[in-house]
Amino acid sequence: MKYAYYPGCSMECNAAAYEMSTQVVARALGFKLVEVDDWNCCGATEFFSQDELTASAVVARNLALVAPELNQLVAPCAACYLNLAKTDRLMQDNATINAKVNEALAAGGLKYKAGRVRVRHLLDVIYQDFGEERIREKVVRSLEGLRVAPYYGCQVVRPIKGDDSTEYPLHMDELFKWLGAEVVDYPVKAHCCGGHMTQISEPQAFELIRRLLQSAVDYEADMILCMCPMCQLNLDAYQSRVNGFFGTNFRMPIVYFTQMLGVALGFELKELGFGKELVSAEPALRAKLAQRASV
Amino acid sequence: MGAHSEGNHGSAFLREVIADTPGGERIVHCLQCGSCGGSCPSGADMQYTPRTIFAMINANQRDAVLSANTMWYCVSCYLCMTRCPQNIPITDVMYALKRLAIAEGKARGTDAPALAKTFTDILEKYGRSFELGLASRYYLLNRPMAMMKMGPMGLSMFTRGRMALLPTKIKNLDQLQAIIKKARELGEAS
Amino acid sequence: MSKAKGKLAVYWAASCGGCDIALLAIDDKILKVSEAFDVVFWPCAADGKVHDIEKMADGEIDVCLFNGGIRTSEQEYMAQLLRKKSKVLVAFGSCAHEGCIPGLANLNNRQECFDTAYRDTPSTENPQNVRPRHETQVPEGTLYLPVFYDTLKTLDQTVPVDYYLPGCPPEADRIWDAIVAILEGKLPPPGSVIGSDTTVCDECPRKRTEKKIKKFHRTWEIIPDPDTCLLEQGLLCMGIATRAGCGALCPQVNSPCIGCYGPNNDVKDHGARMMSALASVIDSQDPGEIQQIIEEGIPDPVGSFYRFGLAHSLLRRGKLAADGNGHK
Amino acid sequence: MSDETFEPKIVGFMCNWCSYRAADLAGSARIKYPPNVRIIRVMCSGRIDPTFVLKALSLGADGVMVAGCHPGECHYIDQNYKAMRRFGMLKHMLAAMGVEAERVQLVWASAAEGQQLADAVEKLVADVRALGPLNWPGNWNEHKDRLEAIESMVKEHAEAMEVLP
Amino acid sequence: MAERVGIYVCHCGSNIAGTVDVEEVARWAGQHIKDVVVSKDYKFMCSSLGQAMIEEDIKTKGLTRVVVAACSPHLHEKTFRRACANAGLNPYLCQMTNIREHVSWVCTDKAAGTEKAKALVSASAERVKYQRPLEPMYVDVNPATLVVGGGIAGLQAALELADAGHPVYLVEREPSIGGHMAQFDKTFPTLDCSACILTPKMSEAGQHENITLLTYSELEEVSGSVGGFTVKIRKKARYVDYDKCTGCGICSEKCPRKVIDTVFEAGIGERKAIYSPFPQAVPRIPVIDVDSCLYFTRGKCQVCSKVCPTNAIDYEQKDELIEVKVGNIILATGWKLFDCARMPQYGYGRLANVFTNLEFERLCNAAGPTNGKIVLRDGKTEPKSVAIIHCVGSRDVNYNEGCSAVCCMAALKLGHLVLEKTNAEVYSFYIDMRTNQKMYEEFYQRLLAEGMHFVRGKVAEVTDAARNPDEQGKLIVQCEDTLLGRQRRIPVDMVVLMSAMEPQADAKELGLKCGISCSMAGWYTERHPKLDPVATMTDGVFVAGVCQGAKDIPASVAQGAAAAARVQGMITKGRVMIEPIVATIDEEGCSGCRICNNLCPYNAIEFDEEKKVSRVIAALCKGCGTCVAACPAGVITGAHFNNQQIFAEIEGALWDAAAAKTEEETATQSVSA
Repeated sequence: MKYAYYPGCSMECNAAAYEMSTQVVARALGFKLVEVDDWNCCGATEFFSQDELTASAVVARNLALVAPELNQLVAPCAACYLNLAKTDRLMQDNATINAKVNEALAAGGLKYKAGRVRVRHLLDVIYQDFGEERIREKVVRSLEGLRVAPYYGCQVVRPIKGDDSTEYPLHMDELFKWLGAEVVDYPVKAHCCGGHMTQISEPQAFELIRRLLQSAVDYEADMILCMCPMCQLNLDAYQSRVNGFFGTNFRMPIVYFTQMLGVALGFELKELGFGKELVSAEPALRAKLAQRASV
Repeated sequence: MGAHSEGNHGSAFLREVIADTPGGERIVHCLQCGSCGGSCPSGADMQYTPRTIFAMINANQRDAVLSANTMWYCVSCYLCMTRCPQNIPITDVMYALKRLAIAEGKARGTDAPALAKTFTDILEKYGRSFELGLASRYYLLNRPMAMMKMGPMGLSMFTRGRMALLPTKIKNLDQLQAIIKKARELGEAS
Repeated sequence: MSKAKGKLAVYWAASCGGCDIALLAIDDKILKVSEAFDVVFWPCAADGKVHDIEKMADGEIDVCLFNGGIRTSEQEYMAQLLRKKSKVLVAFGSCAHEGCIPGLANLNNRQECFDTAYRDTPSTENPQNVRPRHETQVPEGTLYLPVFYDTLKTLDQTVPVDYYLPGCPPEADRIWDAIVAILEGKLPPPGSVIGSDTTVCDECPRKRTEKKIKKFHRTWEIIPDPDTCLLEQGLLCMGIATRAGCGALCPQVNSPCIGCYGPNNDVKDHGARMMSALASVIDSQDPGEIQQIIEEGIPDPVGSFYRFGLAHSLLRRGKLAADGNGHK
Repeated sequence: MSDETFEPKIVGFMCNWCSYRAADLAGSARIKYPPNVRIIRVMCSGRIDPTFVLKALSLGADGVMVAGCHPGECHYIDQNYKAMRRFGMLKHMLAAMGVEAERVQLVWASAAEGQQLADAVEKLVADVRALGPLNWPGNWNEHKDRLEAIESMVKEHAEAMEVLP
Repeated sequence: MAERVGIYVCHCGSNIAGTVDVEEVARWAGQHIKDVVVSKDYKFMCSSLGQAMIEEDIKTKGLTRVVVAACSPHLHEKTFRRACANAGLNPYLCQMTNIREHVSWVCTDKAAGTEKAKALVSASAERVKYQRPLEPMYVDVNPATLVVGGGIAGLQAALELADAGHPVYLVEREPSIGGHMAQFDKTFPTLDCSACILTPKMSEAGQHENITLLTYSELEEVSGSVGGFTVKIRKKARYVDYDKCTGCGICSEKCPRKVIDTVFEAGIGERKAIYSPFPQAVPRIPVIDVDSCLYFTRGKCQVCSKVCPTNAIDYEQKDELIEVKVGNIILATGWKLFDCARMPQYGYGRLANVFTNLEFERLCNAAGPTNGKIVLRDGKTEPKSVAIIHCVGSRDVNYNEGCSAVCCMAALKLGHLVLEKTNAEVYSFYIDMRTNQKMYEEFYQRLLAEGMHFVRGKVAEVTDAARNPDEQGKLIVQCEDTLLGRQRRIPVDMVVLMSAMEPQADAKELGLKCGISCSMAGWYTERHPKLDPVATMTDGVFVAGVCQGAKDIPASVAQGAAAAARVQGMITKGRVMIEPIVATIDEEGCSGCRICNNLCPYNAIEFDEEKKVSRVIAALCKGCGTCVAACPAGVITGAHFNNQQIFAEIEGALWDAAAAKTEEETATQSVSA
């Protein structure tokens, strides 16, 4: 299976662990991610707050650059996924915007036929296209005993309705059940991580982060699994500041779902980018996996 | 198409917002149920809840709406939008209001426009986002004091190889800039 | 048959010539025809000249069997001439009756027909891009060719017609039935099609049940069951909407009817009838799926439903861009 | 090619129970819509034969509306699905004949949807207006040189006959 | 011989004449339309003078066809047909043209309106020449009636008819009649006990000499038409002999197998494998649920058979198909509850103490699983606070766009019961409070006085994610209090979801069997929403109760009675007229291709295997014309809507376009001369 791949800016540096583990897992599952040549930033939420048409054109450049023989584009970042998918949909639904975006693209010698590329999030590809049977086959190190809290965030499950619920998504839950983990059914798994509010109103952003961490703690999770660099950054990098702000004492490791999938597939922690998280996942991993080794 | 959506009905501001939002014509169906304001993670901090904003739009309170903090507290989580019993694209309306507020210089008491501006400047210059550049430029220009608090976290990030010192530039920057230029022209023309 | 001999004319306009051959396929009965008629004009079989006809009195010919549609100014002239000189004008065969295969060129205009014939076909060698022209100057003076029309018309779109003999070509037995009717003076009211008024299904021995079609197949895609209705197997068989008379020749050899006998009496538009019937039994209630079944199964709707009747249909031809002179 | 003075002539085939009543309702509610559609009532959209549409176009209509009850709401249970299928088939054929898709439109309107019906008429009229006149019979006009050619042939034959004994 | 056409153009006061130059239309028609011998305009054609004018012209001028250009034929077609018939002209030779609803009322420009009116008059005039005389058909009405659904609406209808002396077959798919009303504790706004007012009606129906009760039965097939339907009904096997059983109940008492009752107890109570849903069930004959019965699933047990004093248990019983003949059918099939799990934000199914309103009704009901005690899912703890959430799955385009009509009042009633039976605080979260019937607003006032808390706002979510110690262990109801314009989080112990009423899952299928359709929302479509609310588009089929749209008990009872009254009218009349608009097949031309065979939803087309032709059974044909349009040989004719008539109408409607065409054709064809 072959997909066009749009890593997005975060994957280059901040979310290097996500990128590393994604590549490792992709190889192990036997699917090929062909990086879109010379892709540009998706504009995040900021560009759309300023100029919708220009933002759409900036996003559409990436769609236009997808190799003609490929018609599915995989994005690991929630914001990138949504911007790409939403722009494609907007162009399909709105003839005026479609025409203008294409006129803008033409200034760069490009064109894009709305609907040509199906934009998908990485989780969806792993969950749907590989499915339970094949993934179970590949598990060499069951995650039994580990209590994981899948965290979906917002923009992969909303507003574009896929096969999963927009309120109470289950795909990552199921994936980790296949891997043997104990999945924590906590209520805030599709609530907001604070997004870019960290830049706008810290008290507000910290409160949103606290709610997520608190709920995971209440449900006795060993770690939170992320599927978006922004969510990971907010929950991980700001965790110490949240503790400072509220006087709490969270030590909740925040890792990418691909990292833990890689663990289950038998890869070494290092190749999966462990150690890059600010709140280390190693104690939890060691405790649980060692426990099992002794059994 | 029909008399209700094409004619001169509804407040002038309502028509303006509808024209600026894809799917915006659903606004007229608002039941004032408040499931948006109830769902919003920032609901408690908003000056007006989205529902109130719709009532204000209907009442043509243009200035009050555009200088409200509501849209700047929108985190784009889309919970309100998927829960709205009338399928109003609430998050998209917030984007439209942000654009109008920036265009009219009404965005007061928030750094969000500045952040957005910094972000787009970097995008235009390099084609990719650049976190260190974004953070330092934005904080230096807008919030020098806050920069201090960010220090330790930035350092941790840096030591774990999660913060780049130099931006990545895309190869065909000319092409991107040409597209942006053309798009801006088209936007202004309409 | 001791009466004085009648006068018979046979003419061949825009058609393949198969109708002339079909007329001879009545075998030795042709001798009975020559007993009854003097053949005054039959360019394919006898050496008659147009000016001989022009010299005749109006209505002097008793019967004219006219095959072929009207595509050129010469054919139009001949149609008018033979109409004037004949008591009974018969549109003989599908071309004269409905336009037939030449009428399918009505999806294009004159220019496009020429492009195909004189430029685009693989076997064409025409470096100077020579095209037929109405007038050509030579040292000896001006030479004329007939003007080639944008639209092929049927005989009755050009001149009034008394009877129609359908088929591509008409079956020999049906031709003989018609000749007998003429000889015995037992003709139906003028304007009629001489033939049956049921459809091919009436003559088709296949077993039929209620119909539901989920997918249309092209003929090469399946090997049809020899005893079951071809349409029920998803083959686009025009038999349901096509006049009987051929004895269901094609379905009998496992090949769907292509509709050469045209529609029944009182049917205004053969293709529309077929489309309406066929679409009614598509087994889906989902617009997307319906469209898919139609578009995948019937890639050439005009060629399928109007293979023989396009020129005679309500629309008659494809749309021409209007530039005031009918040219694209 | 749109013409300022061009008033499209449109025939609307409507079912007795839903779309015709929707048109009645549009009237009772005094909803204004362009006067271009001439409505022909049939009992059910299932009665609408593609022949009717072709007949209208061949007589010079610029557009046609085919209207019935919403799918699943047919007064005759599910006959409007047959209309839906026939319309699909007709659309496919008309495209091959070069008729613009906007000229023949399928509309579902319940008896309560006067406004929707009026909107649909407005859209159809606007679409057809933008396309310009169809003038299908005009497609059958032959070149002007046709008459001259026939005349010259008659002359040629006459001259040839003079030469003969 | 040419027809003699009369054209009559109505002013309708200024209704038409205001936007259409009616004099001009009449003048033009008289001059330009072929075969028109008289063309007049008149102030009010439908007045007796207007009708008299037409009658007079038919008699004195020998008119053979009449066109009336006025309002919609749905209003006055009958009037003008009658006028023609009075003058001796077959009524089907009269055609109405709608120049009011379709022209004057929708046009703004008088010139354009006049042109459109001309085209419509021309269309009708061309068409009318091809119209043929038709004779209406009559059928006798069978006085027996089928009522489908034994809820309160169906019960009411059945009792009204039976009391009037007519036989009724009452079909109910559950083991007992009673419907949803039997599940409730109290009814609003009077708070009288639901069972107390319902059970007398149930037993009356059970004992009525004119009512044949067919419980645990379902409608299989309907054929025929108004006056004479034949209905096949499946009587599901009860495994209990109806005649031997005395309803003593020992079998259920001794049955060792308990299961969750998802129907009558809404999933919060239990029943046995052999059971009667509730003590006052009618009939009291139990049924065996074969999916849980130990004997049927494992082959052992037979306790019921052993304890039955009358030997009524019959494990060999089979489903029985019976056939009844009736003249009319009343559908009163009710509703089902919206599946609250479809809105995960309310936590139903995940959070134990979130209840549906139906579950809660059973909790409150003295005969319910908790004997009327309001307790949490654990079965013992009394809640200290209860939230009642309105509009769950209703007023929401994602689920059901419409309002369920009863939930506001039901929420007030349930709130009252909580306040009466417990010490709990009660919160009602509503969008709009709808209390618009007799004594309803007063009931709202009563609850305000009783101290129920009202929060105006649609609840965003119900969560167990506590943000502070006060919220720990509670269900937190988060919403915007729209009166305060502020987000609120209210911790409670128990949540009740006022779930939407939805059409029965098989409503559409049953509708198809009876020949009626459903609205977009899935409710049965009435003939007219205001003026004919219980009749349907299919003659002889009526609807009553919630199956026609969400409504409360008084409205359901009213509709049940109304439907019965309509049926009585039919029975008293004795025979009904059927429009002669039917299809016929010319057997000579039919080749038996069988395209038409499965196009008819009324099975009115039969295939003659011997002659290999298809044939229309006129009595079953409803005249839609679908087969006419489908016949590939063009040998099916639709009376009053045949090809010739419609072609002429198209030609007439395009008279001005056609005129333009002829000019062009004349120009190009002149060479033929």
